[in-house]
Amino acid sequence: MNGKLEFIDILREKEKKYNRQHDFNAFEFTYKAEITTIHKLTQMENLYRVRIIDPEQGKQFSFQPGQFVMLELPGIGEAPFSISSSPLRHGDIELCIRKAGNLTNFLSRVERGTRVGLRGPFGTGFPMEKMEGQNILLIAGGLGLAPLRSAIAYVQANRSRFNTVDIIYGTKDPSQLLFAYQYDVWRADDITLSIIVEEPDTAWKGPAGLITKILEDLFRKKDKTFFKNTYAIVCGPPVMFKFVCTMLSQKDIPMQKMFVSLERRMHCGMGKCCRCNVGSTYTCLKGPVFDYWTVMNLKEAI
Amino acid sequence: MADLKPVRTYLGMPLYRPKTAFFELSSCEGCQLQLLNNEASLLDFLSLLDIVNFREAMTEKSDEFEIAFIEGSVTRSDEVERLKEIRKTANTLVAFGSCACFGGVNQMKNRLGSEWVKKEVYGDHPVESGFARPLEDIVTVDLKIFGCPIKKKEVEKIIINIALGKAVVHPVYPVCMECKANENICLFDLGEPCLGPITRGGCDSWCPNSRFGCWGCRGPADDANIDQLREIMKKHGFSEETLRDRLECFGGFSKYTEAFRKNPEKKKEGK
Amino acid sequence: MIFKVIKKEELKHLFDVLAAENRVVGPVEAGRDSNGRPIYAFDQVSDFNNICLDYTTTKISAKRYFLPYQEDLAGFRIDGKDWHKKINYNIESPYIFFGLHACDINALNKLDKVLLGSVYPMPYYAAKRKNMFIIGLDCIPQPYCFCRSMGADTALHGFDMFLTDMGGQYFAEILSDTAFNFLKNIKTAEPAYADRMRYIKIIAEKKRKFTVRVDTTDLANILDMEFQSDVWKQWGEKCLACGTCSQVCPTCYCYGVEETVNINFHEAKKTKMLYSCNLIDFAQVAGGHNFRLKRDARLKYRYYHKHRGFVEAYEESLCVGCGRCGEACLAEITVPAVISSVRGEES
Amino acid sequence: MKITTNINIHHLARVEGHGNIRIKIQDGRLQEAKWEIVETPRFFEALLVGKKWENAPWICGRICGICSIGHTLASIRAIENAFGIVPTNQTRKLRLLLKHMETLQSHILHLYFLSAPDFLGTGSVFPLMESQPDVVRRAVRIKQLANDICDCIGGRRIHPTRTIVGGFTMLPEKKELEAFRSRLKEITGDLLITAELFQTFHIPDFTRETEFVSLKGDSEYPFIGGDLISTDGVTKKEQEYRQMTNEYCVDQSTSKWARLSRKSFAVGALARLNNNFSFLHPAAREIADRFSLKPVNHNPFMNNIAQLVESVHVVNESLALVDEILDSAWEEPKQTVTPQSGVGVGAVEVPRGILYHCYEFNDTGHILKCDCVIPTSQNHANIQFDLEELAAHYAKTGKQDREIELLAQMLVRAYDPCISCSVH
Ligand SMILES: Cc1cc2nc3c(=O)[nH]c(=O)nc-3n(C[C@H](O)[C@H](O)[C@H](O)COP(=O)(O)OP(=O)(O)OC[C@H]3O[C@@H](n4cnc5c(N)ncnc54)[C@H](O)[C@@H]3O)c2cc1C
Ligand code: SF4
Ligand code: SF4
Ligand code: SF4
Repeated sequence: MNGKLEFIDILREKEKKYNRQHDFNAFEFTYKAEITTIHKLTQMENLYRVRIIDPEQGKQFSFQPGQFVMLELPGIGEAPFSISSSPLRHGDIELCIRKAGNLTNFLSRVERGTRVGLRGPFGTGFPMEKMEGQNILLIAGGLGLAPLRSAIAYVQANRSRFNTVDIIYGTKDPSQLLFAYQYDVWRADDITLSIIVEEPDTAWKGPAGLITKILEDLFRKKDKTFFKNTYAIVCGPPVMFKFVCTMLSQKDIPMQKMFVSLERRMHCGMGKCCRCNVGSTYTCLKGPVFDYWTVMNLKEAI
Repeated sequence: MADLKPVRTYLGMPLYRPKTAFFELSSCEGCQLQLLNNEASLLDFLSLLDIVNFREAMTEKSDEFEIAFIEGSVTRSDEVERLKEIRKTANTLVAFGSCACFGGVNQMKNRLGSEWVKKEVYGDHPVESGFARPLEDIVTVDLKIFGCPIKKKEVEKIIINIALGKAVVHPVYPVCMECKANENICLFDLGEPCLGPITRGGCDSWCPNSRFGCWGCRGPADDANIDQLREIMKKHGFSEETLRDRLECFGGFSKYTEAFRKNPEKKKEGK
Repeated sequence: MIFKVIKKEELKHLFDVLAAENRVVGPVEAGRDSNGRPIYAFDQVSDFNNICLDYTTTKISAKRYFLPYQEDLAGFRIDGKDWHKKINYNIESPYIFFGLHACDINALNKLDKVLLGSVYPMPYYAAKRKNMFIIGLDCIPQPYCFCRSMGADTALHGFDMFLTDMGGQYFAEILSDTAFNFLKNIKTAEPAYADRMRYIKIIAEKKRKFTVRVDTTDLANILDMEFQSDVWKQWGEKCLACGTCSQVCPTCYCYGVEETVNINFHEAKKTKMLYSCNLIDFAQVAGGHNFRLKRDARLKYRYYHKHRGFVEAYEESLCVGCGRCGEACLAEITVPAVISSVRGEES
Repeated sequence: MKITTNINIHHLARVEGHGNIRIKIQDGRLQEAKWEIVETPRFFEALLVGKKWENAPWICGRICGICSIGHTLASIRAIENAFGIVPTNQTRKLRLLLKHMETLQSHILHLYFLSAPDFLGTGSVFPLMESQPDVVRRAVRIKQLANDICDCIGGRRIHPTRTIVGGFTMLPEKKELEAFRSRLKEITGDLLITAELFQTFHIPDFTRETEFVSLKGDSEYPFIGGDLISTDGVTKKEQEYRQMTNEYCVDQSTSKWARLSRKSFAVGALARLNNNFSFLHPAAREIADRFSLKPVNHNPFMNNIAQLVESVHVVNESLALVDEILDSAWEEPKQTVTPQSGVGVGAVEVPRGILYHCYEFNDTGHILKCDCVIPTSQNHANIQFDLEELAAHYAKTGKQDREIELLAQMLVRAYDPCISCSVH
């Protein structure tokens, strides 16, 4: 007589034919990566260059602009960060991180050479290929430039495939401007860059006010056909993208051609912990990049 | 206590080993005793701190410290002075235990008026004593460690976070959350009152684990719905007094208990 | 499916055979309430006499055997600036679950959809789920059950064997070959015509005993429409924001992750803790912004997730109608009451 | 050489609570020796007035962090006496076992952490962790066992949660208790080594005749309830405790003082042992013999040794208790409580001596009057007079002021005073 249950090792059961997403092993799978440089951007933000140590794994790691990774420091914490570098560079990414809490404060103190864990990439990206042949408006408020920078890098690398490209960027004051050292390079790639700050200091030469002000100026220079053939990516705090998207909508850009990135609390990145749910949509699976039409239909999104 | 172990690091970052002092005002010293109590990890724990002042356990003392853990409530003028002195030296002042955080059981006398209280215990013999007050009535408190007594595990975690430079976050949810995870039978089902639904968690539902209703020693949870608990108590047949006794016990709910009892002297003495 | 009938005394045999070599979990009496009524819980049992086969719903679901309230996801060894991650799915040997009601089996089936679904299946859950041999057991509807309204009163899959009490014997549905083989250890019989008719009658009788009904017609849409409804505020005022409902619920699976460093600073771990969307910081992000600061917003979200979001994703709601949340809620917030108020029905 | 010195110890270390020692010696003659209690009163006796009975044990446990179990048990006993509740055998045994473990925990804390550093010439136990890790580990092992058993029976070691009027909220698992048996056996060995350690210490040879008060054993070494006795021949009933304590206020102390047949008396391990020597477990008596400790011993420093003897006693008694408890089936853990008006007294031997709680209730069970007499309060006067005699004696013999200072501190510490408790 036998009544002993057999132990089933689920890992041996894994189905090889699927990709990583379907593999039990993928759940806590962590790329080990090293912080190779730390570049201070502002008082609050640093740019970290993070390289996956195993070159094979590094090659595997590919992503779209707009996607994010979960970065982990053992014992300290794990949190989502948008990838801020060119999608052409695999396994060697840049993250622009603001000091906001436990993990990010600790990160601001660590030295080069510290090893971190990376999971991902997760979430949806900006549909860059769909936008080819069209004008693009890249609109960023504050830290929103971080995910946008990856899209910019994509545009730079494929500049000829896009029509006019405008970056509109606004921050609170001039000391908070991110990636200032790159502005000239962007302009050199035939990208128009307009910057506005809310609270100018004495050295500030550019315009002052809210980002909508600069947009109004810009829109005055554009005609109907421009808006017909335009995609927009808007990254920033909810109030900002709400106003901006409403303006764009008034110019008859379809809401499905505007993309925004939502930020929610996340503990897994894989549609399990529910912390990122908007209404009941997982930001980590269906987002963080949504078209504005979807956002309008999500309860409690804005 | 001189350096026990060489400076250690975590992920390449040097650990902060603060010069630490322990003080006690009006209290039972149980919280300090709890520190010596987690025997298994005691040596590791002590090595994280450079203890320069711990009267309950050591003779040597020094007035140079960065972190001061203060147990007990303030009831006398000399304690006010001592506390202010400590505040001058300490970078971080920690209110340690419910007496320091809320006044603790000591503050229950406040409802009776100091003069009556003195007479009841000492007759005509003169003694000095005012209201029992939490530390934050006198000085700025940087960190609170709740509980009567404090939970050693929690203190360990806090000390680890201090060593790492990590922020200390307390649970924001009520005791019920942990009580359910421990699969306890709810005290209300057993016909006993409990403050678990409104009291800050973090104690791992210490009392309900023993089928003993919570008395709220850790003060209110972040979104405590006290009005609703009042309804619930009523529905389960507990008197207003039963609820008040518990709310009053450790002082954490003083904001609400004042509505129960008018406290004339409190205003007079003020801050 | 294969059907058998098992004499009552044979069941003890089966238990003994299984318990001899496996860990067995089943419903036991954990205590009595102030009215002297038994309070049931799932616990490890080694003696058949301690199992309460006629148990009513346990206060707390069987969740912890599949989704522990607290579980280490990974451990780390720290070595200078470097570290090593070690993952453990926290299961060493299988369990036998002796006597799970249909609602709780259906709850597992629902959890399977999210946790074993097509993207990122969760190995911690899978390791436990796949190593659990489940013997289902029929139940007597309680005044708070509305599983019938949720379509969860019958379990069609997700178990190895299901028993229905027919007086002196059990009617057994056998779903897995493991169960089939185990049954070789005891005496069973093929159900005769009379047995089958009896079974049909018993099932039909049981269905008639449900008293509470929740109208789920168009519920997903109604919830969407009534997002701004004032009834949420009324419920929010009552809610204690204590998380009890989620903790006792067999289908709530939300969690939080915390990383901690060991006191020796050579080790660290990543711990998952089941959380509740009713707790104040559930949707709070760094910098302090809270997407659901108010109690009513959070309470609403719980219903929204269960009865709308899940329906959109899986065409069924994330509630089996076991009634536990309403029973455990000290503020007496029950699913039938909330839903009927959202539908604008007079209570 | 005649010395002149001013000893001024502000907030004596390694005792519980705040006390000062002040000694003035001029040309070898004692001018002043003073044991001052500056602890702030917390007024437990007043703050309970008007509260319902069920508050008392929970709140009164907070009089003291070290002996919170003893306070809780005394409070419960007072209430049960007032309401006419007789605890079941099962409850009595579990309470006694809990009490024993508190005694052990407290004695070990005192012997190793507070007292031993004096004999080993260090300021605290911390340096010993490096120099004599075995000693510290042994102390920690004994203390941990005692605390673990307290957790198991009382719910937790400080401010217990399972002990209530009428019994317990719930009972431990028998298999938990079972597991303690072997650990208890193990530490009997640790205690023998502890005895060997203390045999290497030089216990100061100082005596001053005094009176010793404790519970009176009938057939066993007493811990919970019963008659009261003194070495001067006074016996009283539990409810007559006031005639045994005669508390009065003095200026030098926020704690009250007590007296009986003489100007002061002592309570504590030595007092218990002096009154009940014959009831000690043979293994404990054997330890007493090693130190030539016999009743009536008048050397206050021997209180340390009496604590050691008692530690051996309670461990051996606990082993027997655990067996008895395991051999009987669990009964209902608690009785129902019906309040009635009246006065109840609970006398319990806590580590530092005899403790009394007394409450007067109205018929709804609300407290009209509350009185707690703490062991250390009863000892303060005795400490004061010991201190005078000790200082005078050593001043005459020309001891160094450093030595006198240390001896004075050791004297006070030998009483293991619990000052905040005495002021309460
Ligand atoms: C898709 C996405 C992309 C992001 N990209 C960037 C970026 O490029 N640069 C940047 O600086 N920040 C970014 N954030 C925000 C960043 O995740 C938070 O600042 C970070 O979680 C703070 O972690 P902490 O441990 O320092 O803070 P704590 O407040 O200590 O957070 C503790 C835990 O709470 C959770 N949490 C708290 N706040 C947030 C939050 N806002 N979003 C998600 N989880 C949170 C995390 O799990 C975190 O581990 C992004 C967030 C999301 C959702
Ligand atoms: S016993 Fe108390 S803490 Fe536990 S669930 Fe019930 S009310 Fe909440
Ligand atoms: S259950 Fe309540 S009283 Fe008990 S420790 Fe926790 S918060 Fe304090
Ligand atoms: S929501 Fe309530 S009724 Fe539905 S499954 Fe969860 S506990 Fe049961």
